[in-house]
Amino acid sequence: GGPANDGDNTAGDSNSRFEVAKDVSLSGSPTFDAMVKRDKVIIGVKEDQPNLGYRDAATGERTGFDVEIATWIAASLGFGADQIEFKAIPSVSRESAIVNGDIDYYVGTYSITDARKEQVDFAGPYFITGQGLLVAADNDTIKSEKDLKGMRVCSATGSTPIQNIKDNFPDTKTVEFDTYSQCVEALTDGQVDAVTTDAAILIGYAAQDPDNLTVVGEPFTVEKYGVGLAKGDAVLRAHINDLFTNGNDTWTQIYDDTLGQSGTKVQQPEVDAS
Amino acid sequence: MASRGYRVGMTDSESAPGAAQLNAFETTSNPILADIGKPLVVVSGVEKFYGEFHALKNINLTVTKGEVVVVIGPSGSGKSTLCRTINRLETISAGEILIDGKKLPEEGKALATLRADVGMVFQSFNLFAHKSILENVALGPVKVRKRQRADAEMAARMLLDRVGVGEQADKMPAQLSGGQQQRVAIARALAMKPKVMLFDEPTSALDPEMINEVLDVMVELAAEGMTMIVVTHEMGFARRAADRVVFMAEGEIIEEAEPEAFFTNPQSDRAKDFLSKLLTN
Amino acid sequence: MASRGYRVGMTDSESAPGAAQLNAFETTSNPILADIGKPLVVVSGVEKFYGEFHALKNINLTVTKGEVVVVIGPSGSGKSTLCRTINRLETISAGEILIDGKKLPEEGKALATLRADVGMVFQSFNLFAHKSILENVALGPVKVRKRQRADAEMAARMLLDRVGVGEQADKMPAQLSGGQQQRVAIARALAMKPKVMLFDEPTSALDPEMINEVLDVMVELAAEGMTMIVVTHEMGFARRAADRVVFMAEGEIIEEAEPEAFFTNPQSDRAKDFLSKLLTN
Amino acid sequence: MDTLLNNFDLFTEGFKNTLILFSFSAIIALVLGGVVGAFRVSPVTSMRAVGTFYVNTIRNTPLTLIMFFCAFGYPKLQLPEISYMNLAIIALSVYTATYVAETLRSGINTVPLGQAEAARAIGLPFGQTMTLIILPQAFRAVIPPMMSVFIALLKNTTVAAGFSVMEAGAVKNYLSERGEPAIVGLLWVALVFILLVGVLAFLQRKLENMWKVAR
Amino acid sequence: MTSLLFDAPGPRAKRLNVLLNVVVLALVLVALVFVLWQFYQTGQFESRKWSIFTYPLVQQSLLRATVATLQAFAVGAVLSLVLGLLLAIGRMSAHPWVRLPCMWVVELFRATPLLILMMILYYGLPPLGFTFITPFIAVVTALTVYNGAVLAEVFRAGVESLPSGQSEAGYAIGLRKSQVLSLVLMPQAIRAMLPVIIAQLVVILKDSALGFIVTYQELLYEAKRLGTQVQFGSPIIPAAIVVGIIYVGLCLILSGVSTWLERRLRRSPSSLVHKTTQDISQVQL
Ligand SMILES: Nc1ncnc2c1ncn2[C@@H]1O[C@H](COP(=O)(O)OP(=O)(O)OP(=O)(O)O)[C@@H](O)[C@H]1O
Ligand SMILES: Nc1ncnc2c1ncn2[C@@H]1O[C@H](COP(=O)(O)OP(=O)(O)OP(=O)(O)O)[C@@H](O)[C@H]1O
Ligand SMILES: [Mg+2]
Ligand SMILES: [Mg+2]
Repeated sequence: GGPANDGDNTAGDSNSRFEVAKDVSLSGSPTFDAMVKRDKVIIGVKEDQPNLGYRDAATGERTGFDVEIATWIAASLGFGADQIEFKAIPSVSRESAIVNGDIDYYVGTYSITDARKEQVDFAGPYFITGQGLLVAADNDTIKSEKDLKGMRVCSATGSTPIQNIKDNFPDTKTVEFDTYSQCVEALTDGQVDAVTTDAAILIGYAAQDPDNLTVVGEPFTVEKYGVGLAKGDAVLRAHINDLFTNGNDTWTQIYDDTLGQSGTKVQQPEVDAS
Repeated sequence: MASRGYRVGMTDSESAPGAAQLNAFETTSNPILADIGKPLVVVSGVEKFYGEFHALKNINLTVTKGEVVVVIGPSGSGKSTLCRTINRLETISAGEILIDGKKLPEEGKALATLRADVGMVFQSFNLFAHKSILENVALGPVKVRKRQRADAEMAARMLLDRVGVGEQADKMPAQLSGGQQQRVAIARALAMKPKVMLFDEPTSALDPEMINEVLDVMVELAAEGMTMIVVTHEMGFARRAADRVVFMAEGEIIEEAEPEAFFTNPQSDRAKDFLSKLLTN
Repeated sequence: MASRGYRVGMTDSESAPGAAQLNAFETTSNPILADIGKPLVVVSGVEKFYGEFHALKNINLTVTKGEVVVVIGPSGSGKSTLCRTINRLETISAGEILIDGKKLPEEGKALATLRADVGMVFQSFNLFAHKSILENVALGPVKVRKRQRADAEMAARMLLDRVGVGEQADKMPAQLSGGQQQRVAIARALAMKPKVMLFDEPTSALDPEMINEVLDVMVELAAEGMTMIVVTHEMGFARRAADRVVFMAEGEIIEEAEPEAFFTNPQSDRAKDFLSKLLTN
Repeated sequence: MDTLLNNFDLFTEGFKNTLILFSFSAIIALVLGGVVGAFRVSPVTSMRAVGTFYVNTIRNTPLTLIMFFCAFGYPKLQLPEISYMNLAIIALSVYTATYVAETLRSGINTVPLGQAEAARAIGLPFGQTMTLIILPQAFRAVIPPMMSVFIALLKNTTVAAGFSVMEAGAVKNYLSERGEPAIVGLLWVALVFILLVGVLAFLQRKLENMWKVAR
Repeated sequence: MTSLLFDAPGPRAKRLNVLLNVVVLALVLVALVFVLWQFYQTGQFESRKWSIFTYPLVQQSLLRATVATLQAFAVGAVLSLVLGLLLAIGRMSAHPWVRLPCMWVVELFRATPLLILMMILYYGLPPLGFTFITPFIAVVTALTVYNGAVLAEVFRAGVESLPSGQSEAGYAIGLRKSQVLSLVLMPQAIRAMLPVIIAQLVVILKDSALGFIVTYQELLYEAKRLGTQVQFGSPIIPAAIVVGIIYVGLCLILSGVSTWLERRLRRSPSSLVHKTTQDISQVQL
């Protein structure tokens, strides 16, 4: 990794809930071999998405649904919380971080798409959501995606939602930053009219600043979140898929502790083993 | 550092501010001889400091109309500094300088006007590199003296002819030899019809064969009655054209004398030493 | 542009490549006088073009051991160019140059070795600005002659003493006066124990008071039997030290003669003209 | 080649914006830099101090940080709204102006002291000394280094890619959304920049030869 | 510097100067008050926005980011100097098969935007199998090749700025070409170009901030992260100010070293103080 990685280990006891597997062996997985060799797992996450992948700058604590999922996977591979190094990777460099081997796997609102499958493999999906809109609380004009004409819409560079806007809402002006938090800042500063991305992410933000931000409309696409892996590591992929499939109620517990606090009920999706 | 009121040297005459408003030098005719002998440049009690360094020490010097004064002295003795204070390219720390009876103005239009009356020729020629020879000479008359361009250029061509570079009028400075450039610089100064001309080592940047072509012009100018202050190492010129030689060392005027007297019988040890170094070969 | 085979001037003797391998000049003793008179530098049929410009035209010149040849001529006549072709700082377009019987190598180690045998003193001194005086003089012996540093520095100090700047050995070049720098440059060349010394206007960048201190060193060197080719405008030096004066104009050797004969009775019009320009003042 | 042809819209859009950024920033930087440069050589102490402070702080701040401040900091100040493109132009201009100012200043310094003295000695007042003698010569000396400043500006426009301006530097992001290999797009972008810089460098040499003051 | 353009001031000029001084100071004051007022009004001085810097973890991460910036700078600077020296020597070679490739390398890398170089390294190469490229390697490599090319030109200009007499004097005492270059020319060229070289080092330090675009977690990256912390009121401006101060401080230290060196060299007569240094300095931003 780079010399200045920001890899604080997750603090707090929320992780102790996952039982760390012993004597795991995944023969034929180069990624796993690398983890074992360095006795540490490096996980790519987001750190600016409240309730999904978030890191409190003051305390260093990482919280959120994705972080929990990532920790769960690590535990299943035999790595305890103290053997995890989290690395914040913005959307735009997810593929290169995986391809370069900077990280072992990536858990961070990573939608499974065919274009990305050219470069990386996905385990999962482990969550299904859809594209939504975040606007200022006092915004009366934008009620759903149908009102986007002529509006300035912000999303992360290289993300699926921004591509969707460009392809299907051609009259909309797009603004791109490499993290969603910058988009949310731009929204509060009035530089853009709406932020679009997966509703799950937007809900996280709205919950942080309910006086100024609100999520409008119904999700208008389907996004399946997967775990990003190095292309060709079928063994690791199968292992994670098994974990998701046979995890009993772990998934539900994770959800209830994080995103579920917003009140929305969601079922764990079926993994796509193909 | 006020002037302390005593004098060194022999020219102790205080300036007699005159009404002489005529140009001392007309390029086409000889100077008005009537004014000869009136003080034109009067330097009195001048001190100059560069920070701590005392570059000019109580300098007193009077140059009368039509006089040719040669200033010599070792390197660093303040010759250039003296020369440059006379048209205020350097300010002075104390003392007074009068040109044609008027105190050297401190700034603005008055200073510019005075400078136009004091021609200056530099060691390194300093022709305006981006203007042709003709433009170099005509620039002052047009911009400062407000003459018609056509007139000024005509006059400039005549001056260039006179100093022997008429052929080169349309070239750029860099295309001329050093000797030619220096003659243009003289023409440029003359074009302003100055009352006095200052020369600061005008030949020391020149190749030996070119020295004489410049000195010849200067000798001729002296013969025509131009008032001149010349810093130079050319003893031949001093002998042929100077009315007086001023010897400086370490910021002071050590000795003043007629050229023959000075060269054959210097009074001070420093002058003797300096001359012996110069003349052995 | 092959050499056309005819000669101008008086030294027509073809080089007789000699076995003289002794250094013509030992810094501590007088030169071996036995070799005196053998041709040391033979320039024959040399042509030099700068693009279209014909800078040297069929130059033929032989300098024998112990001889002092002064080259004079107007600016741009090719004096420096000739000087510089002799140690191949300039390449030649045609003709041949022999040093001590050997053809001037074209490149590489052989050329470097030859250059070490030909001392050169430049108008602008060209001391290595980042090295002390002592290092300037010792550099060549250590790096080229592969002598021990201690030995080389000892020898360097002796040479510096000889040219009168022994006190300055540990200063940097910029701290010295021009005259002192030029004497160091001479010492630097001598430190290589050269067979012949080239001087390209060694005094023309100097203040007048310093010219003599350099010329004195050169006169002494000449008296000790060093073979020298000197481009200079110092007629005094030519008279006192030269065995022969070579007059160049427009890239050609116009005239060669003994100094007295040349100065009192030049043959060509161009030499007459040139001398008259130099000597009038 | 396919990458280029299939996504020609992206490349043209990207380079169009690059050129917009470049030309507006160049003009503003020239004006602003001229003012700062004049401050830097002014005889008035406080003007010199202001000029020096501006140059020293901005020159020692990464362009990326200046853009960061413009794109994210400025909107927080509740001043009139400015688009990201214009904010990028402001950042580039503010940054480049310091180099313009320094280039002008050293251009003036290349004019030998004697030129101003000779002008004064024939009685030209300050204004004419500047306009007739110093500036025309400084102007010629300034052209080559000024072109270098503009070449650098051209390359620096790519930094705006990180701040929501769709210019050449951002083409790669759009390409990877379309599933194109990054390297091919990036190499094309690099190639176009090399060509553009080549054109500017050629112009620089042309102007240099045309304007050179022989001394 | 000013003596060139302006006559020594007389009494009237001095009065005018005083007046202008007053006017300029007043204008600066007004501008300053306006900016501070605007900051104040929009809550930029609220303690909530600044309190984030009181947490040890935040301070540590700022420190770590500073170290990351300095690391990229230090490694990039050393490698650029080495590469620059090699390329400069190559470009001055007499052999065309050395000179031409060096020339092309220099010209190509100088013409490519640094950001594009970084992107090529970090986003372009890994899919082709160069998987060892970390953000650090990408940043340092890009800084090295770009600034190496620029420095090569600086060294060359330094050598060319030397009076031709220096090399001629070297040849005249029998030094070989390589000896002339290493003993006479390069030492002087480096001295002569020292201000430009250090200015280029400042550029390397500044350009390391581009690293955030390839996720190298240096100072600017940190500023962005801290600036979007909602629970501290999104202290973007405070973060930019803090990081800006760190950058300006680091660059000023470097520039200070340069001025100090320059002054030392000027005082010691060992250097030719070349007036031309500034003219030949290729401005690189
Ligand atoms: N601008 C300056 N600042 C500081 N000292 C100066 C300045 N100009 C000249 N001096 C010093 O003043 C002294 C006199 O200088 P000046 O140029 O008048 O001497 P000079 O007699 O003309 O010498 P030279 O024959 O070398 O031209 C010298 O010691 C010089 O170093
Ligand atoms: N590198 C060059 N390229 C083109 N022309 C040159 C070059 N060097 C010298 N010349 C020309 O060759 C001619 C002879 O030059 P050289 O320097 O040998 O003259 P010189 O007799 O030494 O003159 P000076 O007394 O001025 O030193 C001159 O006309 C000069 O312009
Ligand atoms: Mg002087
Ligand atoms: Mg010569």
